[in-house]
Amino acid sequence: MSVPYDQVVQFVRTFAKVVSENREYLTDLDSAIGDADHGINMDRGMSAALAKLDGVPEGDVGNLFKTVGMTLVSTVGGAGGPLYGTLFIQMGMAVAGKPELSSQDWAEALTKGLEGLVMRGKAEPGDKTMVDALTPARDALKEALEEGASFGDALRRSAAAAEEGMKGTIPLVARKGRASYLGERSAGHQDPGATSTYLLLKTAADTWADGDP
Amino acid sequence: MSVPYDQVVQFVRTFAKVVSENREYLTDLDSAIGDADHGINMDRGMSAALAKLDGVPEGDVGNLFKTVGMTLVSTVGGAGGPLYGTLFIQMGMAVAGKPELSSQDWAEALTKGLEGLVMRGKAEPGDKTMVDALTPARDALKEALEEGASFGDALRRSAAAAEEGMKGTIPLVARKGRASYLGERSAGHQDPGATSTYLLLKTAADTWADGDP
Amino acid sequence: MKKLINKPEDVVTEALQGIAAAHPDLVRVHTNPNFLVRADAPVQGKAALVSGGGSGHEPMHGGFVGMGMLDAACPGEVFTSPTPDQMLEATKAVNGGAGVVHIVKNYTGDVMNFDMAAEMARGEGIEVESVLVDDDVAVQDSLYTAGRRGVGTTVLMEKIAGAAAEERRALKEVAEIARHVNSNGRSMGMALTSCTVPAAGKPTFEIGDDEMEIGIGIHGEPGRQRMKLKPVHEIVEMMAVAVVEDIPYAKGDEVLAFVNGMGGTPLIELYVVYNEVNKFLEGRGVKITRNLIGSYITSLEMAGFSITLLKLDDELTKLWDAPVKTPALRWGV
Amino acid sequence: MKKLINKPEDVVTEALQGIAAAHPDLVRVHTNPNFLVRADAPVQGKAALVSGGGSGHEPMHGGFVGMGMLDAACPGEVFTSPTPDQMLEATKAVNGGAGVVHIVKNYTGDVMNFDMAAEMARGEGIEVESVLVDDDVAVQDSLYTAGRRGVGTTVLMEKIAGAAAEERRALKEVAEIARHVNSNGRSMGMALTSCTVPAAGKPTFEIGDDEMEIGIGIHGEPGRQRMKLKPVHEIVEMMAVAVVEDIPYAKGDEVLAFVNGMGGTPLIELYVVYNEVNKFLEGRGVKITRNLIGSYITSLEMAGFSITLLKLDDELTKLWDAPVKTPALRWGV
Ligand SMILES: Nc1ncnc2c1ncn2[C@@H]1O[C@H](COP(=O)(O)OP(=O)(O)O)[C@@H](O)[C@H]1O
Ligand SMILES: Nc1ncnc2c1ncn2[C@@H]1O[C@H](COP(=O)(O)OP(=O)(O)O)[C@@H](O)[C@H]1O
Ligand SMILES: [Mg+2]
Ligand SMILES: [Mg+2]
Ligand SMILES: [Mg+2]
Ligand SMILES: [Mg+2]
Repeated sequence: MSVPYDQVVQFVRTFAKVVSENREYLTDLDSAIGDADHGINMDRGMSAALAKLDGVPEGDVGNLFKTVGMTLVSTVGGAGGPLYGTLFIQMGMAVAGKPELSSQDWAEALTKGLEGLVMRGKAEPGDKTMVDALTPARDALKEALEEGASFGDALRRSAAAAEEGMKGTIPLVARKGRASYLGERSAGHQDPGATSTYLLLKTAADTWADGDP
Repeated sequence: MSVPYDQVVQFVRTFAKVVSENREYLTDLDSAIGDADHGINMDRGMSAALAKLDGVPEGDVGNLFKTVGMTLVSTVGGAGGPLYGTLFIQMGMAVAGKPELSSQDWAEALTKGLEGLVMRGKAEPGDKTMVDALTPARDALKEALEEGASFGDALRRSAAAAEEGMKGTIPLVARKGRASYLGERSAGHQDPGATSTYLLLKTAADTWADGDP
Repeated sequence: MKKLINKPEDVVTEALQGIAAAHPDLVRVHTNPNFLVRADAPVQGKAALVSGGGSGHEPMHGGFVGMGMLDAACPGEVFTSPTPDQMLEATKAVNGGAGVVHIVKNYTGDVMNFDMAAEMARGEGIEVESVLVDDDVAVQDSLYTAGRRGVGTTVLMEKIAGAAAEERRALKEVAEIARHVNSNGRSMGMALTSCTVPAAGKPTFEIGDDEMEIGIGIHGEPGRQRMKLKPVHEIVEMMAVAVVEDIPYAKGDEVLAFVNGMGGTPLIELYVVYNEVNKFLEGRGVKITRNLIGSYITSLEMAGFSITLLKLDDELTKLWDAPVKTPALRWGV
Repeated sequence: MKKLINKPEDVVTEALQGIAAAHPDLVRVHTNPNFLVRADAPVQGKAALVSGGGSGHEPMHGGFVGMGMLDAACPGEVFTSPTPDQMLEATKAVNGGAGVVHIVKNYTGDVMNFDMAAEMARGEGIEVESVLVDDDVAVQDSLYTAGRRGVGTTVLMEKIAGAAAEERRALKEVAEIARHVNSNGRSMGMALTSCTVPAAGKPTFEIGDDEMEIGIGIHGEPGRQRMKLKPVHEIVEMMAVAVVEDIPYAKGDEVLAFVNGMGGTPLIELYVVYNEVNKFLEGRGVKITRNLIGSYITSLEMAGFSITLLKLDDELTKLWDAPVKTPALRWGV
């Protein structure tokens, strides 16, 4: 099963809605170990992306992701802007020209996106960042597909892995980003970026997995 | 009965102690309709006066009062400094050279002190100031003495009149000093200066009236 | 009480020591009694300017001592007028033979203490001119009150009269110019929070999380009116109307607009306020040709602001633009 | 939340409009994307300085645009690094043919956004030198963290490198001087209160009435350590020891001492702090030959302060003294 173009658009729309609904939650998380803006930033960026959607010519998933990414770069700022921007831009490059998204395309998109993210931010797993949600999510997706799971099932396992990775950031001492200034005091708090990344993977599962049990 | 010199010194010492004990109370009153410093100011001034006492050559009540007054002028500042300073300096002028204080001397001292205060501050009774405690106190003292009351009795009636005058400031709308900026909002609060003036008259009664029932 | 201090009773002295250590090129600090004079005082043949008032309004007045502004400042205890002997000693220290102007904010305490000082100085043969600042439109003027308070216009007066004195204008002329500033200046203030007098240890007034005080002075006194917090454009409108209709300022007038922070308000908010003031005056055809934005006459850590408008003419503008070199205001040199 | 604003989302834009209205003689404001340039930009043949960062630190950086300091500043949302397109447009607007220095505070977001902007600018043929500020000794330096934050030294770097550029020194030399400032400057901050990001609507952290945060940054982030409030001489000692022992500053060294208010701290307290800093350094034989006291790099309405020491040499002193004319710093002109 492949996800048709309009379902990819729907994924972007839903992610924007989810971010907006979690604006305060993400910001509260960022208050504890950062500077209280992650939800505000992501919401500003995804609102801007939403406003751009109608102008995007239909039928090219890669172009859609790139547009989202570029919009994030130019509207978010902070760490989130370049990181999510790079993630979406690289995802877009990975699936350039594709009219729909196969499970392999999505696996490839996440892989390239993660690579771009790591190149930009130089974070490793365990540093208490977005990477801690995205890495296991990508791994779980690939593993599920290798085991022959349906795309829907793979998406659900990917989201579950992201959630686990997100929760796994709680005990960690941050070594990247603003939270690292706190040293030991950063332990005991869930990373805001890992949380928004989990929401991204969860949105993908919620939007795309339904028709494919 | 006349009050001997050392009892006048005792009066000054006790007033300093009373002011110090009421420092927070007077300041709280000043918070409500002024700038939260009346107790602090008076305490600073009376502490300085206390420190000067040992250096004052004995035996001249007028000189004692003048020293207190000049110390208040140069250490209190605000409205309290010139007003209490003038009060004490004028009281001192009224009893210049006296080795002790007769009831008539005290009546004269309060009269001259009040005159000086009014000349300096231009307040009339009813303006919600020190004058509202001092005027009835002086009047009550004179009246008692004219009626042939003992000095002790006259002092007690004077303090009682000051207390009534002080309480009478509560409903008044201030027309002088900082509280006047509040307009109608100054009503319902007791005037800090009238309160410290009552404490002065009460201290005189408490210190001098005992031996003269 | 959260303050960066040692003991409450030492705040004023230690801040003075800090100023003395920081700006020996600009000011000399005298203690006991406390006053500051410009480093080159007395300036022979120049009318000298002495101001003073309670502490807690920094940089006013100590930060305004120096070339082109004040010759001396007398800091009292926090929110308490200084004493006559401070003023007298300062007056003597800066008198360069051409007399001394006392700039006095209209508060009972300040007026009485400066009066006593002026009497004493005259007794010692020094010519003294007293100039009163009473620009606060929040206080309804009336014969039956202490009159209007002196607030924001004080800063502008000290700068402008200071420039006139620097030009070696005669004492009476400097005093006249200062009075002209007073009659052309009007202010109003507001507060979001109270402030805490160090020695008192607790806030002067309580105020709700959604309330503000309008028509506040600079001593943490309650204002004329408490109301629910509003968007700043409404607050500015309310205050600016009271200010502009007092003189009134008319279409075509040129003004200096002074947006002043109360001590706890950050600059970003003052620029938001200035933006509203600017729009408001544009709407009335009043032209801002000079401005001053920052915390120059404060109430300890109070959050809030005041607006001062000074109607300008060519002379006032020229004197405002003249060089000034003090710890807190500096340009042209 | 008590702020002098209209809507939280409009704060940055309206403050920019306020700056534009207030200082047309000094700066021009561009919106969409947001940046400020000095009124005479681009200055032909001069290396240009571009800085930027989240808003909420006013007057940094917009208040430092003008002759002798920055050519452009890019304000992000509150506490959020600006975006690459702001930086790119600002870079293009001020490039006078001699290249552009980017002054970047060491935060993940700032670094990444400026990196992207520099790549793009180079792609358009503009020579760009990036200079990092990472002077906050509260952050234990380590290969395993994002490194030290850029705080107070930023202000001094912008002034000093700005003076070098004004002298028409070459791009690389201006960048070298800026890096020299960074290696000679160290800072540490503390907070008495939190601050509230307008869009968040509530304080970033909770703190008790008798507590303080030591080792705070400039974004309302919690610091390294929370402790009971102490007299300021103990606080200064604690912070100054950490600062002076980092380089270390030695007996006989001359330094610029910068006592900075966090936005909600009144000047009277900053002078009390300065007095302690001065005594502390005297005790160590370190000589303060220049100083800066005021709220120049702030965290909205946070109460607190930071200490920055910059080891001076003749060249740095000369460049510090050189004329500057910006909304927030002005002397010599
Ligand atoms: N170097 C990095 N690599 C990957 N993710 C990072 C890095 N630095 C920070 N992050 C992520 O960014 C999140 C914070 O984003 P945001 O609050 O929008 O930016 P800022 O820290 O600039 O305020 C963190 O929770 C973390 O997950
Ligand atoms: N003109 C005046 N005449 C007499 N008393 C006055 C006058 N103005 C003020 N007062 C008294 O002074 C008191 C306030 O004194 P204080 O707080 O020490 O000075 P300040 O108002 O300068 O802070 C008032 O409560 C009032 O009783
Ligand atoms: Mg953040
Ligand atoms: Mg008072
Ligand atoms: Mg007072
Ligand atoms: Mg941020």
